[in-house]
Amino acid sequence: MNNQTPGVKIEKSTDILDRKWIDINIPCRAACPIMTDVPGYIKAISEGDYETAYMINRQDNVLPSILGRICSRPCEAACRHGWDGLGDPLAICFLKRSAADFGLREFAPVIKPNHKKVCIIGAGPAGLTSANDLALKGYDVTILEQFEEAGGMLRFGIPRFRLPRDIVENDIKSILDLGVKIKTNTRIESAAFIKELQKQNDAVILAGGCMLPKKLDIPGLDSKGVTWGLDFMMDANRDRLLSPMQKVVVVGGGFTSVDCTRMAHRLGAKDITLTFLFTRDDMTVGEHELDDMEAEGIEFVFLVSPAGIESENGRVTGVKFVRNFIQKDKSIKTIPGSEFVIEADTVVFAIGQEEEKFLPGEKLTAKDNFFITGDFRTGASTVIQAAADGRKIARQVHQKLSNIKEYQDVITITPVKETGRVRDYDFIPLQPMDKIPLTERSQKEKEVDTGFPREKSVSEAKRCYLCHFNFQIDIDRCIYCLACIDVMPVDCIKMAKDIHITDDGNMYPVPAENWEQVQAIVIDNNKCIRCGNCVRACPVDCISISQYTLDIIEKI
Amino acid sequence: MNYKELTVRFCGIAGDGIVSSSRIISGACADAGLHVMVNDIYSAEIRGLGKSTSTIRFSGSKVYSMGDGINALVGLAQQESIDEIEDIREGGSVIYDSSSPADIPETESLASHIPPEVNGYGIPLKTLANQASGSNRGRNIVSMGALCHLYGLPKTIFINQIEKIFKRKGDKVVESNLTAFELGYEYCQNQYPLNNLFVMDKKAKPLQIISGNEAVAHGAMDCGLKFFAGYPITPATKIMEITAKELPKLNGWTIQVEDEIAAIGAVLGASFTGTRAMTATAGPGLSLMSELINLSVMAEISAVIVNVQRGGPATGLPTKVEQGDLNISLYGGAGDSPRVVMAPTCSKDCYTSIQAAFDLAEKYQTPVIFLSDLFLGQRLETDDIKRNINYKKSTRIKPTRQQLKNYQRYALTEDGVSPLIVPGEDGAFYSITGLAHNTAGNPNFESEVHLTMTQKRFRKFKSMVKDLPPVEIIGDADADIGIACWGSTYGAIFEGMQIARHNGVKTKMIKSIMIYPQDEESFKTFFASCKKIIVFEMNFQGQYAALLKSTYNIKPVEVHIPSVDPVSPAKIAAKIMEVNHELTQ
Amino acid sequence: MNSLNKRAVLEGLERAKIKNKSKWRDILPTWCPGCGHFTALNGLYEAALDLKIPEKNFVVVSGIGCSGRFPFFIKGFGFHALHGRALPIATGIKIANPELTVIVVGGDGDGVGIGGGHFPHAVRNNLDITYILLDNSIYGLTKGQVSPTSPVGMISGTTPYGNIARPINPTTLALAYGATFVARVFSRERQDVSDLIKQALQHKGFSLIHDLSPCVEFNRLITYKSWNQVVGKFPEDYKADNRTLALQYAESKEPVYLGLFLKENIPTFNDHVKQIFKKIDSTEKS
Amino acid sequence: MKCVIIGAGIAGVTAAETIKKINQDIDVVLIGKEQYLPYNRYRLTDYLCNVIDDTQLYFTSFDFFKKNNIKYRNGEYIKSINPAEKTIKYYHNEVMGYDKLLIATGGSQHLGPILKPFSQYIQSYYTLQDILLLKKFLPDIKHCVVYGENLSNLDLLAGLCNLDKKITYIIKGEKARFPLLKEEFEQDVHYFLKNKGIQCITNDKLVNIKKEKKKFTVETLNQKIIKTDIVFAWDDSKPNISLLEGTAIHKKTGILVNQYMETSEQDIFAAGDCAEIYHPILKNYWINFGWPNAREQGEIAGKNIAGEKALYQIHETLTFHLEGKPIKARWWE
Repeated sequence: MNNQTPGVKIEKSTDILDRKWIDINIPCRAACPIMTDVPGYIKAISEGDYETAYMINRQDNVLPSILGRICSRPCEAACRHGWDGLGDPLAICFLKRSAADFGLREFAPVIKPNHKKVCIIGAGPAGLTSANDLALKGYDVTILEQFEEAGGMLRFGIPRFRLPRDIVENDIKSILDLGVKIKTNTRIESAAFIKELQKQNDAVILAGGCMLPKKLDIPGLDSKGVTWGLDFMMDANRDRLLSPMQKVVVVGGGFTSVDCTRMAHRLGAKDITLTFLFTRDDMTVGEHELDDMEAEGIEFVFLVSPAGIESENGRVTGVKFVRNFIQKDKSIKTIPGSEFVIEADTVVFAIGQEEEKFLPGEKLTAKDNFFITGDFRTGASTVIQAAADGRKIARQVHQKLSNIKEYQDVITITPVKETGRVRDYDFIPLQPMDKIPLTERSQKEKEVDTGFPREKSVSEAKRCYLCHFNFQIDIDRCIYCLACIDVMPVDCIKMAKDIHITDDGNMYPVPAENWEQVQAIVIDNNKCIRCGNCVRACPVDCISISQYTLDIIEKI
Repeated sequence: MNYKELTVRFCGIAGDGIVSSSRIISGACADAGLHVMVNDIYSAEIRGLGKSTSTIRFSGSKVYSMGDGINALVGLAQQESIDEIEDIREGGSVIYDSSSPADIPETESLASHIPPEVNGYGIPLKTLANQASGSNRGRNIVSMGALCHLYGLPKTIFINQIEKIFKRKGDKVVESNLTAFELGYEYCQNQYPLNNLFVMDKKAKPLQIISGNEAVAHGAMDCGLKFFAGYPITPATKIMEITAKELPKLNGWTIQVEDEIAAIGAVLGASFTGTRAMTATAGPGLSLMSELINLSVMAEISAVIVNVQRGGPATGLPTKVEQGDLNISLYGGAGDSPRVVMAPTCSKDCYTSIQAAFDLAEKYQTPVIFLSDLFLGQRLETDDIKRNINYKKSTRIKPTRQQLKNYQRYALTEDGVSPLIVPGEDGAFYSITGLAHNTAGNPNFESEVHLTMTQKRFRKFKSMVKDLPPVEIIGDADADIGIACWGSTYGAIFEGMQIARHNGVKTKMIKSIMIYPQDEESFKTFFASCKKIIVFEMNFQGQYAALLKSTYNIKPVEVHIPSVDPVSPAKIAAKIMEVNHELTQ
Repeated sequence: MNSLNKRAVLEGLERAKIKNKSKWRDILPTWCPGCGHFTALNGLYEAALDLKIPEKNFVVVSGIGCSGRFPFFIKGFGFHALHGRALPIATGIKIANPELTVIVVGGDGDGVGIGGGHFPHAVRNNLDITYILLDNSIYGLTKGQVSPTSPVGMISGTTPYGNIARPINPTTLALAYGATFVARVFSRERQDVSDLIKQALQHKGFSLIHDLSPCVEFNRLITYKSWNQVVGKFPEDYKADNRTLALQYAESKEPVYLGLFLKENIPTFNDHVKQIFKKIDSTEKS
Repeated sequence: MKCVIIGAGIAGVTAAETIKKINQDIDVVLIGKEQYLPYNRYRLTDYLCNVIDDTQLYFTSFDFFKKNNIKYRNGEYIKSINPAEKTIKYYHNEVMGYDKLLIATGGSQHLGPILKPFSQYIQSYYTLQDILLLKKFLPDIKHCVVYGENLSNLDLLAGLCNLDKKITYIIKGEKARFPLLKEEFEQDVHYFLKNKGIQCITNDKLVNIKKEKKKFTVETLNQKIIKTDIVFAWDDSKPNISLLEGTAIHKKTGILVNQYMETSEQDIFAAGDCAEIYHPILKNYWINFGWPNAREQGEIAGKNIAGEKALYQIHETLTFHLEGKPIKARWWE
């Protein structure tokens, strides 16, 4: 940080308490499967330093421009700004996109080759992340891809109006630039092929993804006009001709089903209905996407189960549904006699995907230097989870091939003087994302979200509580003068009689009931808005701000 | 002529040995079993032209005041003594220095002013003194020898007294003084016939002689005084001098501090620790102290403040008497600040009532202002004081174990007195403050709390009544004229009443050492039984009368005597007769 | 500026818990947040707890002013007296009961203003009391008027054209009066304050702690910052045993020295009293 | 027993009254978000047009609460519910315990994703507060834009017409689709709109609002630009159920209740516009909007709370007055 005093002591800590501090006090980072340093890059954006912001992202989650658009945003759900009474969570994902929009630059670290070869099967998010991480360690990485282009679900599963293709190209290119080789149109057909790969390489990683739609068993599935979510998207994305549609019913409450409805809108359908077993609250999709759907005129029908396909002459005419009743244990039960029909000429079942069961022969394991990663290992998940798994497996590969004893979490604690945040930032409203007008939403290619302009992204970044700054009072120096409590913007500093440590390592002050009990003045980092008022007010300089960053080092 | 009572006055300028003469005579008389009262009046200056007189009245029976007039004047300073001649009664005598003076005009010579009805005795005091000691000092002793002969006093008691007093100065001094005495005696013996004879009872037992200040000091020490802080001020210094000498012997201490503020401060500090502490001062000092007396009222700290009154206001008359400090003692404080005010009437009172003062102060956690005055404090008096060592009737009330659990320094009680522990004692702690506070002693400015606490402080003064020294009714119970007075004027008024009675006018008097609070019932009964009430006091305003008027709704005849000399019993009697005349008309 | 990790905070708390066990009375100090007096309050407490002075023997006397509220915040006996009159009262307390640990707390107005006349005599008597003079160079409780230690030129409510009178230096005064323990501390340094107060409490005789305790509300001239710029430490070889040298250091404006200026050991008032008692006892016996 | 009722609309007040009628010993606390006494929401337009005065607006009085010993806490609202501890938390963080809880928070106008960003430019028309404000500045207003298909919208249109305002009405479909019975809609409403001279823009949507000085510029999907003095707009009416966040109480659009008006949590009931119930005839979940329905649901809930079992039978009740003519709502076609 540029406001860091020269000559300050930077501490490296492996203390479990500090590690837990990060998990608890930086909820966004903890929620992120790949542990992106969210406050780090948001701080950089708030200072207008998009390049730093991009680099932080590039290092942590490999695909910043892509994830800046289509990430499932577990971070935003965890964001402290969205906690009770604190307003809306930060638009973290869109800020990531801003970092990529304005800070994109060549990522060309010096790589020392170690002359070990790794082959990765599948060029989806997991495979690409593994490839990136291993390439950076000096491995010679080759990716095999069954389709004509790399990207997997990124390219074929997600519609262009959400994720333009040049963005995908760019992020993939950034990985290939590290020396990763890719062989497209190469599909694993036999066990022998894998044996061969194992011979040629020091390790093989299977990142095959979940490319098969889950199917269900109701009558009439063979009618014309009934299709599966992933097939529908693949066809649409690969510009294969689809039959014209007017009334579309999509069954399912996940990302794919939402994409299908919106894609149907762009393909000219008029009446589009999304049906789901449960309620709106139970959908995994973010609120902003539901809003987009609503704006595009898509209707919702909740608490219904498909019961059959109505067809005429082999062509679908409607879907028969039955209404559901939620039981106390949150499971659902159909209500007898509540059947009804929704008219449709196209029915899309988007109820999940599963991995292809094509691994022949005996089960290969890490012992054989054979690793599995991504959705193929975990089942269908999100891009960020797949990338995280890719990274995890890459580490395992590296550990095995380079005899790493263990990975250790090291927390760098850097003292800083100012956070640069002020109380006024709390009153900046959530910056809404600009979207293209409804009239233009019939274009399949046109990205709906137009991205934050610079000033908007800076404003939004300013809202961030910068949870990675740890405010602590040195009890040995504190004179209990309450100056900090006097200037605190919210109820963030407590006169404490004790500090309670929960099982998960969270520390919080136990407020003293009266002055007699006061043992310490303690800053509640859960409530701290990092404005630094207390630091400035403290007459004896006993309040320290330190920036917590997490690194993982290899122990040989 | 035979005398049963004599009043002798020595007059001189400072340094003439006036005081020592009077001490010798009074001591001698007391040893001989005579009742003595000595009053010194001297100027504020140490040496130089300041005039000082010492009057000794002695009698075979009890003396209550300095009486009216003198029998003999010893004029050690010519010019200064002239004024004193008018006090000499018919047939009295003047002893003056007949040594050849340098150049002294007639108007300044004492002899020329002696009226026909007074006998003048010229004695070469200076010459004889030089003869005896080789210096002018000792003229007082020479004149004493002369006096001894002139009134036929027994020589031995004086010789014994001179030996006793000068013993510590060495044999030589004793000898030269004895010589001077003898020379004066002999000169007179040779020169003048024995015209007068003082008749005395040779079997009388020796009497104790004590001044009011001494009585206060000893009374206080005898009832447990352990700490005295003070600042020298006439006429209270003597008290401090005594305690300074005596307290260390009792494991106590006297400290002379930088001013009266510090004095009362230190007293409050000491009292805070549970020590019986006292200070003594005069009017100007009391003015300085009033702030901290207020604090002691508010914080409820015991303290005894002796005020030996002198003429005021401001520096006023440092060496003259006046009863002018009653108002400041009663009312001299910001806000409603009640305090106990006591006024002793004689040395015996001084001894006993200072002990009563401590009892009240300690038990009721309040300041007590003890109003002595210059006359009472300095006059020597024979009295039969029964020594009362370790007289501790009441002490501070300790909290019970139950009360200690949630100790409240200013707990509300029925009598207004909160149980008290002091620093160094286990169980609880507290802070005291001059700020308005709640029962715990913490500052509190709510009007309700303030009212409650003020009521509590005043309640003490109601519950105190049962512990007050009793009121005395003196004189004829059937008299129509009732008299009220306070402090040292009591003696003169008592004698005045006797004179009036002699002249056929019966009176009665209410004698109360307590000024505030008073046993109001007794006062009310007394005033109700009187047709006419006279209030005598030595100030211009009638401060006591004002108090009585406002408290008892009476309309007394107020007699204000803003005189700087002791009150004359004859004048008191005259006033009584006047009132009686009005009453009988 | 050091960073603090969580463990350091916890350890600090443990230390605080040991130190602060039964720390203060259940009355929240009435001072403005940030007031330097808090340091003195803490320092006094830490020192008292370190020295294991029992609460029953702990007496704090104060005058009027912001410092005057001290007695209400400590666990011990307190005497909130009148303006400037704390020293005489402490004198009485200490003479009457030498077993007590007597601490006088006063401000600059209290100590060298209205109570200035008592100061030399308290020093002169050399009673074993500790005087903590909290110097903020302003009359805070009356909302900002010049005090005896305010600099020349200071604009205040009562000196709208600037203060003409020159400031008093309490440290110098105490040295000149002959105090046997003189130290100057700065409220910013809690550890130093407690250390020196501890030393002062241990010292036999009158000890002065001159605490530069900025007023955060009314004094815009003399602040934590302004003091922080001028304060300095004694040279390492400084031995606090030379009054003349101490006076030189005390007068220094640049830097304003912090620490122990002088420490002398001479018999205290109570020592003398004890000796006199002994003497009287022996003469009475003989 | 302590019963807490959140929402002082007709459902809440009726429930409170019912409980007290059955059992005087039950403590009833009624919490209302608005500052006023409970009032007739459906008569607000009458009030705006000065057809009635404010005394006719209120359906309760302070005497009513006093007499029935109902504790009425107005101007306060609930932030969250903790069914496990049986407590509710006020916005000011006060925590209150309950034995039975009735949620009758009603519904309110809701803006969809498109209109949400412009909420500050849109005049809401729902509470007495809105009406009182409107009363102040309505005389200066000449032209109004109204958007949204809702019964209270129709009400508003009627009111504005009576006040001789020029109105532009933007309709999503080809015709205004008020949820009324078809034939009456055809005959009365259409006739009404036409006769009143309301300019109707059909097959269009409101997509943008800009503010210039005191005037608003409204943009539609078909890029029509209208200048106006005031914009009334909403997409639909939605139950106020934000207080349920963090609880496991089942909800769809509204709070799911059974025919006893019980929610999925023990001792928590819901009634009125915030409650959603499965209707076997409709074969659907349904929020039974409207004043008489709310009153009936409040009564049923009150009975159940007080211990009398009462079953809610869904039937068609809502009638709507337009120009003095009763029109039936199209709830159960």
